[in-house]
Amino acid sequence: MDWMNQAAISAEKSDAVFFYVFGLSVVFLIFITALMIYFVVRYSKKRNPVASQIDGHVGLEIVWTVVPLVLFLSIFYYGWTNYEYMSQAPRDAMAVKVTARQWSWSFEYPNGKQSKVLFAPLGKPMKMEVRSADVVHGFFIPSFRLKIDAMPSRTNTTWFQATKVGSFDIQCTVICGVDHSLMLSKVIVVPEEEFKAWYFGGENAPEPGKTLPLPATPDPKDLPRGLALMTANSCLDCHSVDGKPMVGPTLLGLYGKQQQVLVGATLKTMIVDEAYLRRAITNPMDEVVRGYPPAMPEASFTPQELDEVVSYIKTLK
Amino acid sequence: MSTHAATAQPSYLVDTGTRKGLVAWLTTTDHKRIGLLYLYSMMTFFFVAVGIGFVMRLVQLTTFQKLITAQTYNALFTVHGVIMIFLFVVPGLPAIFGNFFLPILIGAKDVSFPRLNLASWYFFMAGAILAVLSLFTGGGAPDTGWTFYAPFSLKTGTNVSLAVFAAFILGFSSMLTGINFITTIHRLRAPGMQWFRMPLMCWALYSTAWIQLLATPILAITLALVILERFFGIGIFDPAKGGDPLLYQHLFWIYSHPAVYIMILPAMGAISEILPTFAKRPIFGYKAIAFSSMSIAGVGSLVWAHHMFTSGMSGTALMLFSLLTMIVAVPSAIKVFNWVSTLYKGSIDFQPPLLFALTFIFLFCIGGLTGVMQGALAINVHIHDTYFIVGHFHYVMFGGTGMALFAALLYWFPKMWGKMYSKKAIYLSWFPMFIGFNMLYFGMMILGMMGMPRRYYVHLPQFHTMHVITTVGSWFLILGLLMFFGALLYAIFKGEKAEDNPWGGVTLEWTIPSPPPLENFEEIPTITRGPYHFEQEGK
Amino acid sequence: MSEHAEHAAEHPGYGTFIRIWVILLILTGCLVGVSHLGQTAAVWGLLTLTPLKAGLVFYYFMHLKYEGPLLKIVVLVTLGTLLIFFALLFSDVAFR
Amino acid sequence: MTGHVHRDDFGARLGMWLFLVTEMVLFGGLFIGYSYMRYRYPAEFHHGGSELNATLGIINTLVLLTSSLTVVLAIVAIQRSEKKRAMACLGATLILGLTFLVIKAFEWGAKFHHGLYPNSPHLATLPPGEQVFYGLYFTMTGLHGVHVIVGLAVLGVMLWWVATDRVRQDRYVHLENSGLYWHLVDVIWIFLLPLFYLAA
Ligand code: HEA
Ligand code: HEA
Ligand code: HEC
Ligand code: CUA
Ligand SMILES: [Cu+2]
Repeated sequence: MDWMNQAAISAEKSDAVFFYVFGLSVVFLIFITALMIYFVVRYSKKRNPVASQIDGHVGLEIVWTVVPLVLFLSIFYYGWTNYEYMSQAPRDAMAVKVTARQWSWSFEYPNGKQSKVLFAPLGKPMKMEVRSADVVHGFFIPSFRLKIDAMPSRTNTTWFQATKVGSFDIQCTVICGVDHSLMLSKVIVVPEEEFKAWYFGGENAPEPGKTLPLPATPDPKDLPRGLALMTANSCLDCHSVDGKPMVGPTLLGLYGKQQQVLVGATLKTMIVDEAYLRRAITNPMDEVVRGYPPAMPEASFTPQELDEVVSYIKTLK
Repeated sequence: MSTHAATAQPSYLVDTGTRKGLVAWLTTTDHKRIGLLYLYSMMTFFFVAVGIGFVMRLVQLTTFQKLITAQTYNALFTVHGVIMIFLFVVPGLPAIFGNFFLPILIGAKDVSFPRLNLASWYFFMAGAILAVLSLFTGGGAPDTGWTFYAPFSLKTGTNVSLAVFAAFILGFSSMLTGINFITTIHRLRAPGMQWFRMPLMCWALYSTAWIQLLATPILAITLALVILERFFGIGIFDPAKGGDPLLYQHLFWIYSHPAVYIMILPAMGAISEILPTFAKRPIFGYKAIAFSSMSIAGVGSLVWAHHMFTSGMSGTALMLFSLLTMIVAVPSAIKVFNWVSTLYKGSIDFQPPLLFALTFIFLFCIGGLTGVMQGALAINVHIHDTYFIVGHFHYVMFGGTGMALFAALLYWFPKMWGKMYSKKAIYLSWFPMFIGFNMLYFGMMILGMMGMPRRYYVHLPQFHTMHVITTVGSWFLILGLLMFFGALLYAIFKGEKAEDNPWGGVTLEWTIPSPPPLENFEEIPTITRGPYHFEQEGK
Repeated sequence: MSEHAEHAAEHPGYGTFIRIWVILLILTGCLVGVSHLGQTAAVWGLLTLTPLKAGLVFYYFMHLKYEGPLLKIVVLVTLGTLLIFFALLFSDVAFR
Repeated sequence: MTGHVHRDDFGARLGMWLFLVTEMVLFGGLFIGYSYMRYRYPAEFHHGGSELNATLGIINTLVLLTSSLTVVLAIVAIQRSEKKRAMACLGATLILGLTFLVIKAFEWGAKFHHGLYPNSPHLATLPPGEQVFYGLYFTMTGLHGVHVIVGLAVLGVMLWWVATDRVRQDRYVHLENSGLYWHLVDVIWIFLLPLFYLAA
């Protein structure tokens, strides 16, 4: 993925200012550095044994007060006007409610549809109404050069109009706890028809973005049954199956391991066997793994489904 | 010249009173000894934080399977930030070189309140010890970042209260130093030392002291509120009780932006001392530099909300603060141009302090110019809270303040210890330092442009290559650093004896013996001309 | 010290301070009275009478009147800074 | 310390004033926070103010103003070498200061009695703006109270020093500086009165 990917109008606006300032900076930096080196060589003790006792030069000093001031003001003005454009959503923008919580994103569309990743039509303005359910988070889409903080008890807004089809990262930029760096999501930009098909398509409409050449969420049918169940019950929001640390302990290599758990206030060491796994899933608050928050919700599996999940976890060696 | 005074009085390093050894040092009210106490204690904390920085880089070498847990990583950058800011760059130059040289530069025997001065050091140490304690007690090391943003800092189970209390105490230390310096400059200037005959370091310290007085109490009250909030739930920052997290951010940055000028102004002062000495000519535009120090202090207090551009402030505030941010960059620009012009038609004696001073100018320019980028609204919404910011502030704080501190240390080293270091070793250490520095921190800025957020334990795969490059850079940097401090430590114990005036400087510290005697001057000098008045050589 | 001598020459007596105290009491009375006249009056009372009282304490009780310009400047700079902090903060709050 | 440092009374006063600068900014920060919150919750602050006991607030104002007067009179007395009178004035200040604290204690006690204290279950049922109002009320009057206690301790030492002639006609800058501190505490209260007690 090329990183200077400009995938929205806001990206073009931001980069324009960036390149302006960057250009100026390079010119000044080279000028100053070259001058320093030149002076040090030209007026070295050997070449210039007697220093001229110069106190200053008012004219010159005025020049290098006024010139930078003017340049800085131009930077300010350019940055501000482009920002005004980036922050004022057009009237016809579709308003999506973005909710941040420790440590996930959720999106709600005007018709009440909800999703974990953000779906957006190509070339249509989308307004983000960002809020937080707990602490401060930051809603950041690098490819759109867009960022707005999610503040508890207030709604901040921003907007974008995507110019490229594809899938782009969403990251959280304000430190919000252990899994700050895993508070990720995606924007999936698709042609408008595809978006509409999903948006107006009732509950079972297929999620857009399947046509994109990207590792989109795999079809549940291709997955082991246990994994599919876990995906559907959003276990994988908190647990990884590949050893990656997340909110909850990883499930890789769990079976057969010795685990320290807190029962009430007492610390016990247990071997993870089948019964343990079942208890951990059905009554997660009874035994809490040491070093983890008591944060796991109870799952509502049928006994049969529970069997599937447990036997899947057992395969994760 | 070098012998007439040396025989008269013993140096300040020799115990003259009834107390001896460590006790004499710990109860001293001599400004020079207090300066060294600060130096030694700061060095210690500083190397702890450098070590942490090194570990943080190692963590970023891998994408998933890590040495340490996410919780530990969060604690690491918090502790790294807190130590570096509150125990190192904020007190740094004023506490070390300000204490040591301010009285000498204005021709005084000591500061106005010597006992208060010692008390400040004890406050500093108390704060430092509490900060260290906060790592091991309560719920463990704080994990909020050095900014302690509410409401996360109110909710987290880690030991934020103690860490915040430590910062509170350190604030007191900083304020007391400020009070001392202002009074000293007003009251103890030698006869004939008019305001515009003071060396520029004094102007820098004077403006710094004003920021310390006018901004630090805001931090104190903000942190006190966080503590009250955690213990009694008074609800001023807690949205659940009607409080407002944005108010916290405002109050925090009202202090913490001016604090960055507390860090850089004395550094700029030191540079303004070094350049004339090695160019053998007066500084270009003395008054412009003096006034720009004061105006940085003034305008610098008015730009704090540029750290909050994405927090949802009003449009008016966004515009105003972006504008003011641009204006505060002007006095810095003036200084840079004046420094460069000071080299013009000088007779340049190239020595290690000058090399580091020029390195300062280069790195500070990069840091400053990226600061201006961040101040432009349209760019800020992209790079805020990314590694770009991390790159920016390491350029200004380490490349700026840190390099200036090195330069000042090299410049005044012979005066402080009466020994001379090996210049070759210092030149040699410069190369890995310079290369490593730019690899590390320029790499971070590229990462930021790519969209890598800061304070991230794991990173997405597309950032991996750059992370590896920056980590390797940090190894070079630390290598250079070890060589540098190795050379200086060696010199303290085994170095050759230094002359009283090895660089041919003309400010007052070079008129007294190295190391200086207890009360600096046998007789308070009478000043008749500006600070950088070089005799015309060969006349 | 020479400054001290100058300073001693114009020490004010008991009377001055008692007079100021009486004025302060009266102003407090006015403030309380005004606060009963309704919201706007109360706010205006707060904005005018309170700084006036504080000013009297600074100027007389804290001897600013008898000090040189330096200390006066120190106080003004402080108050000015606070005022600017306040104004800039309200550029956010008031326009949200 | 070595005796060489000549006395610099003006320097000492300057130092004290600079310290007062930090105190002013410290409370200034709280006042800024107060205005911010009052701007957000005008009605709640109005209502909160009406719950406070204005009479006690006013009485306390008079007490503090008078104590300020007695301090400044003590300085006049010292300048005129009237030691007895100076001690009487300082003693009066101490008594007035204590009175202030006692009244304050009653006032806070009454609030606690009504279940109004930080984190109380009753407070949690109030609208958010009022919770903030009480949060600020307890913080600001509490911090002010701490300053009163410190001020009393310092003035107590001064009384002792006057009695033992460490503070006397030709050397009273310590008393003057302590007085400055006490007046500042008074000034802060001058602002607290209308902001809280007369807010309704
Ligand atoms: C020593 C410390 C120091 C210094 C001196 C500065 C100096 C400056 N800083 Fe920096 N800054 C920090 C330390 C510092 N900063 C820290 C620690 C943070 C992060 C805090 C955190 O979030 O943890 C930060 C963050 C920070 C932000 C917030 C970023 C964000 O989080 O979104 C901004 C935004 O405006 C900013 C701007 C500036 C500007 C405009 C200057 C200016 O003063 C720079 C002026 C200098 C120059 C401009 C260079 C010389 C001039 C010329 C060569 C003239 C010619 C140039 C032109 C005409 C273009 N800084
Ligand atoms: C002066 C301040 C300072 C200095 C010198 C450093 C030095 C280093 N920092 Fe710094 N860093 C901060 C201040 C500083 N840092 C702050 C404030 C943060 C933000 C924390 C937060 O997010 O809350 C941060 C965050 C931060 C991060 C981001 C973490 C994240 O967001 O995930 C990283 C990442 O690698 C990092 C790395 C390093 C490294 C490798 C070093 C060093 O190891 C590099 C080597 C440097 C040196 C070896 C020494 C320099 C020597 C001197 C300056 C003078 C010494 C002289 C005497 C004592 C006399 N730092
Ligand atoms: C909100 C996050 C969250 C969700 C969703 C979640 N868990 Fe957990 N899980 C945790 C946490 C935190 C722990 C550790 C504390 C504990 O034991 O309760 C845990 C512990 C466990 C353990 C014990 C692990 C060990 O190391 O002993 C198992 C097994 C488990 N979860 C399975 C599941 C399954 C199956 C689901 C899906 C139905 C699920 N979890 C959903 C957070 C979550
Ligand atoms: Cu959410 Cu970081
Ligand atoms: Cu800033």
